[in-house]
Amino acid sequence: MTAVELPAPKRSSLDVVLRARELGIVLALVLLVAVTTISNPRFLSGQSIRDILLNTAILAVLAVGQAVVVITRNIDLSVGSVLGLSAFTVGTLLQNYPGIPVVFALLVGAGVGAACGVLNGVLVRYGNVPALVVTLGTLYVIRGVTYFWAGGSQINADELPPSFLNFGTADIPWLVILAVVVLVVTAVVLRSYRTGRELYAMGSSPQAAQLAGIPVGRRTIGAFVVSGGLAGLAGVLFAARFGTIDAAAGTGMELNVVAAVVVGGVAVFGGSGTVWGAALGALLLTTIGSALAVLEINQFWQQAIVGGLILLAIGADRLVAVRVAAGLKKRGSHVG
Amino acid sequence: MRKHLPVAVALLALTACGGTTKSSTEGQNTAAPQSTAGQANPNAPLKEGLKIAYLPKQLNNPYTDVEVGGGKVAVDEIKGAYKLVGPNDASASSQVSYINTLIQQQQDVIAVAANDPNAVCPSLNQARKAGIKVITFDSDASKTCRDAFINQATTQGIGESLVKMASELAGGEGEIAVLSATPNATNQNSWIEVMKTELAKPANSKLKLVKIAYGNDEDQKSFTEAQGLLQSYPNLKVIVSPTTVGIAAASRYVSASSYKGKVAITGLGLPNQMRQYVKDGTVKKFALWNPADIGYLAAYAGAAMSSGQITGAQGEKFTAGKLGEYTIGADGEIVLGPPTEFTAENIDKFNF
Amino acid sequence: MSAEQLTETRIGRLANWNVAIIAITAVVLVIAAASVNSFGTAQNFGFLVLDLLPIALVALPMTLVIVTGEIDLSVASTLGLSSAVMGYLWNANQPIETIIPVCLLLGAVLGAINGFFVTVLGLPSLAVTIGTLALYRGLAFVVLGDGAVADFPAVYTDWVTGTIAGTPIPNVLIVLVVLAVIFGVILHATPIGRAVFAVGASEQAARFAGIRPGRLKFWLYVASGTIAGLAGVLWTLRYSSARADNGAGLELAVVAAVLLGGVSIFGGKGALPGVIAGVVLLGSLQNALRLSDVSNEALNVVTGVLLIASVLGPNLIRRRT
Amino acid sequence: MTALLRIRGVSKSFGAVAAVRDVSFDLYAGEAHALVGENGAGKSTIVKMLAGVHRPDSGALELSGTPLALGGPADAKAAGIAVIYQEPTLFPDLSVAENIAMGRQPLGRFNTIDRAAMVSQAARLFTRLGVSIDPNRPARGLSIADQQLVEIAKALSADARVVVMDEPTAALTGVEVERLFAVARSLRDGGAALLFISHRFEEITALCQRVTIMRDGRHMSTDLLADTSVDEMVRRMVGRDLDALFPKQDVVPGATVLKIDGLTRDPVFHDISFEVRAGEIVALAGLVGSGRSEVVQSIFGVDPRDAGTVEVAGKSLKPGKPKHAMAAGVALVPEDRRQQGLLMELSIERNVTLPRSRSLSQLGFLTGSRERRSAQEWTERLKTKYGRLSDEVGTLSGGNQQKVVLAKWLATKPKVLIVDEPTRGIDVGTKAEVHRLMSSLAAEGVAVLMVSSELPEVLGMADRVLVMREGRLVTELSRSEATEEAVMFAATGQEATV
Repeated sequence: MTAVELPAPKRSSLDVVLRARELGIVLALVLLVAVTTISNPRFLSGQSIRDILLNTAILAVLAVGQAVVVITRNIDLSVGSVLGLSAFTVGTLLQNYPGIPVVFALLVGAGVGAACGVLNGVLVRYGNVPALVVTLGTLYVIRGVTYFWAGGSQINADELPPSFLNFGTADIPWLVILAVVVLVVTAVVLRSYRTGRELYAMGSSPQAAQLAGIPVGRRTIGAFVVSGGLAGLAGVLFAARFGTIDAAAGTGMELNVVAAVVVGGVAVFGGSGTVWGAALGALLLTTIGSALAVLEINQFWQQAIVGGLILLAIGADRLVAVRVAAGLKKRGSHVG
Repeated sequence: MRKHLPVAVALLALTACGGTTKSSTEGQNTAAPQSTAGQANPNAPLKEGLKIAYLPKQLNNPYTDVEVGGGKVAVDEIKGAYKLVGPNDASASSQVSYINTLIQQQQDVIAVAANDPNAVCPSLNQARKAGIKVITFDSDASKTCRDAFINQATTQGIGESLVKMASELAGGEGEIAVLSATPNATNQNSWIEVMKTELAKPANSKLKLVKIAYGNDEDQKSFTEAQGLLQSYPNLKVIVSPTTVGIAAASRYVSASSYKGKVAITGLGLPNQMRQYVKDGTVKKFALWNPADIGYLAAYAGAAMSSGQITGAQGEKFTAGKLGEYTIGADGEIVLGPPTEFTAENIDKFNF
Repeated sequence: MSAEQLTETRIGRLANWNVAIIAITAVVLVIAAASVNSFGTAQNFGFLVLDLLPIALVALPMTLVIVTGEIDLSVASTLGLSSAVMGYLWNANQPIETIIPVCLLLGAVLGAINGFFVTVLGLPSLAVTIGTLALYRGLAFVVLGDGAVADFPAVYTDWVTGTIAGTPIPNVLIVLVVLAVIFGVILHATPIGRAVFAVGASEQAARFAGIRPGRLKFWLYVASGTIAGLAGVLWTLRYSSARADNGAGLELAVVAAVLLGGVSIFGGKGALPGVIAGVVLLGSLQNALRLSDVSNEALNVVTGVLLIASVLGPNLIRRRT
Repeated sequence: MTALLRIRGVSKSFGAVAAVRDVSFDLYAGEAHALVGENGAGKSTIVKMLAGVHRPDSGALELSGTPLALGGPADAKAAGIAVIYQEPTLFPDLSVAENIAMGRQPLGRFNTIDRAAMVSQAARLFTRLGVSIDPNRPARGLSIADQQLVEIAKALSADARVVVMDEPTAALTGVEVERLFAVARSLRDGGAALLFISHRFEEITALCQRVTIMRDGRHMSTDLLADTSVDEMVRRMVGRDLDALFPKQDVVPGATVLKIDGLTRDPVFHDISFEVRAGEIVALAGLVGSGRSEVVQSIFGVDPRDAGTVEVAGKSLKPGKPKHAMAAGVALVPEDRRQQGLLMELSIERNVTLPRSRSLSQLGFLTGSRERRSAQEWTERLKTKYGRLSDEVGTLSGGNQQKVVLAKWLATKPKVLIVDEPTRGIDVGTKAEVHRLMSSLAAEGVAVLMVSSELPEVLGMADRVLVMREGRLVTELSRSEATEEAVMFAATGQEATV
């Protein structure tokens, strides 16, 4: 083997790749906003930006939770149903006790979601059932439970306390602030805490994680609890934002969430990607939706574009990975 | 299994030339069972114990709840057995399964609001073959597969009323947009057609319909669509939403946005849902018939037909409890009556 | 293939769940027929078959795809796009005899696109088919918008909803049975089927035995797309209504039915009779519950619980022994 | 001197197979202890017990005189036991620095990970090891040797009191081995107890003070290295004479059956040319990673080739088409039984008949009965022990699994049989059976190409030995020329380090 001495680069090659990945989404986003704004300057108006951010907030919170699970090489398809259950729980609670402070509502929602997360996590971990199957099952079960409970009833905006609705629609965009807080906290934990790094390790190589003494079981359940809890939180945000809650709230949302995560560069087989990417993915998808309406492109294209984006994202990721792998192989490292 | 080689499957025979096309079959598909061939006997008594089932577009819709609520009142009045079934999504295919179930359960009357005028047809005709009377309400199915249609108001009347309200709110000129339900909702489209005709008249020449958006009768979608309309059309003066879900979502969006006071919302809505927005000034006026009366009338029409009082032919008359006497119009249509306009002054008188 | 035959060939542990699900299905059918009014009628049988037809059809190739360790979540969207194109062409005054093959071909092409991404580019099928799920459904809306196309020729729609003359057997049941036999024979009694199981058990070991996993999977995706295209045609004719949203969400029911039928999501294990039993179980439960005026919601819960139990149960039993 | 770690009468069974039976020995601080035994002797099971992966069925571990119950790998780590596995267990997506520090990352403010410290820690470790691996690069794409070094850095960073090395040198070059030994010595002299597993006696004598020998899961002996000899160790390991083990019959070679010319696959191997004649057993020797397995996989067609030709009985094989090779009469018993040779979850029957599913079919259909009969016949011929043909092949012992793989390929009636590590991880008895089988196949006129890392096997079985080094064929030795030293010399490119 030929000995090549390379000066250690300052910036980690790993980080560069990841940065480039997120930069790609940012570029796409900038391009999209630029094109749309040229055709209709009001797209960049305060109200419009506000609307996009408010709509992104809910999807972003879900995407952050999903990213945590996907990083561990699992998936949580039940988030849409969890969102519905949480929204209806909180809605019913507020309907009956309008005096409840918003913070308490948020906690209740997150708690409901976390309980669902425990269920998912325990089944995945101790039942040894693949996450796809478990969460597909709980997608049905949790939705069914919500329908049972809600029946045909709908909670309308006028039945909810104004303080709560204000939380969703006030001048201060609480939803966005909350989403950003969730994002930053999760990002920091994932990047700079041992627990976070263990999640990446588990996703990168489950066997090695086991051998490295990482408490894989606890972390798996933990990841599902985070995903569930955030889905529950998103349910409260949903209730505050839309004011109308029925048993169908959040139906089909799981697809958008997974799309946001995948577009955001989180590998479906775990171990890589960041919640920043996932949140950017959510922002991009939401912005596309708004831009299409503004550009007067038939809104039917939206779904097709989302699908195309997913394929593009995973295809590009694969190409980059192949390139990087080839590059790294060539950089044989040790001295003869 | 060893000796059973796969059998060659002829999927569907391909004719060598000149296949079956839409134009070649035009008019062939209208054959419908004439289940109402019998003679009407106006004096026949209303049967008791009739099994009357309601199949709305979807459950969990407040408007629907009010409609079928009226139906239940009527069914109780005539001592029938009331039943409510329906899908959780407004899809045609799931309605078909429910119709099939109702056939199996041998109902006497099915009152249905069709999600797709054609998709439910074969099943409804099967029901009619089985002797079940089919009354459509709210959203009609094809004429060939139901016995009567309870029309909430004449299409013409609603279309005119929508344009009139929009014109008043816009001050006679400016851009208006429509936020509808789904693009294939029969009732929505016929109202919009009338609106277009009305807008073409010289009196309304300064009103410009810039866009028809579709919120699919989903709260969140309608909300987002309202947002999109206001972004795309800065000079928009009025959003007309002839659907209860759409008008509520649009009002909620506008009431909490910077557009409040600048853009007017009107259309067809439920007083209970709209009260808040009427009181906070987002909405000046909107209209609706009483949805409970639709369900109520459907029960009486179904019962009358099942009892042999009417067959669905034009000109037949029957009495619908507290609503009084109705006459069947052309194509089996029964018109409920004119819509009511709701404003801040009168809204507290209504509770539905 | 009968249950006895399966136990006879003893496909390991798998046979147990396979037999169990068939037994459960039989028990449910008997109980439903005995206790639910008009469940056992000929007409209801027809409705039942029509209701479960699309799920059953799509589940056939899906079984093979999942046995190879992959998944195809785009089937319901393929069905929708096939239906939308069918409506579009019908509106464009094309003869239905041309439209139907075109829709099947379209399904094959859509399947080939999935196959290309999965086998040639080597991308994870879960992500690929979630992407095409959105893409194909989106294209369906682009083709047909939110509208519906009706008035398909009565000869065809009547055939789909009709029964074999003089019997209560629905015409479409023939299509289903023929295809089920074909797929069953392919999976359980041909070298292709052996290769399917081998690839699912270990792709690498299969390659070392001279099998080309990529090519095999590619053609399975084509098959999956074609059958989904056919399901789109039959769906359209049954409801006499071509719509872009036809079959939305069906993929989850199909995957649930396949897993319920004892197919391992990791590949390598499964049998077609079990899958058919899974489809029939879900369909008849839904039908019977509806006839008993139990809400749809109950079915959601039952489906979800059954799905998890179908994997959890054997796991727990294995752990104990 | 008191023992740092005592292994006291541990046993472990997997199903019906007893992997380790009542084994006891002690590790001392400041001492390197060799654990030797044939493949399948139970060494890896001992390693996994120390790693906390397996819990002994009976017996116990003691650390510094106190009982040590390892509930999992985390406990072993906490107890100061570091394990370096044969196959490195890194996280491919994480950086090298992070791989080293996982679970022990240096913390800064608010208990966040101090990345700079983590990277410089890794850099220091690499300096100590004398290698330059960029601590920031991802572990994905590292060569096996580099991965091994990262593993060692991991153990160093943990300041482990007990370091277990499971064949760490298998894939290393001489220079790398030297460096590793320097590190190991400094660890040992720093007071750590080393458990060193290797097949290379010269390495053992260079590093270790004490040696424990295992055979068939049992403890044979523990001695000071000074009190024993290599001959004695081999005798205890094998338990019988070498000649009895490798009964190659003398056969007069026939016509050339397999002809390889200029076979190249960048960057794995280059310009490989050789022939195998009917009745011959040709061994392909060399270190792990020298490209032997890749060559035979390329011949068979599961791997592509960039240049060169492969001819079987005069017919040229298309590249990348195993089916074509199979049709021409080539069979490959691959290196990795669990991943490549068998479908562990499928039945014995399916495994045996898989390559022949087409020829066993009638009119394209398989009914099962012909497959069953054929599987029955071939498993019986190879004296395979199993419960039922429908049992999962994964439930069989290693030796019987290997017999299933052999049955699977012998049933194809090959002209060329390629076997890659045919006796890895199987018991001694089966090993002899496999050798006898190969010998009799050669006698029947089959051309046999064997890849093996076990020198005695190579020397005992082969008519000719081809030696590969770093992707090239460096020498060819006849049976009489082939000695352990000659092969090792050619494989490493230098005199053995004794």
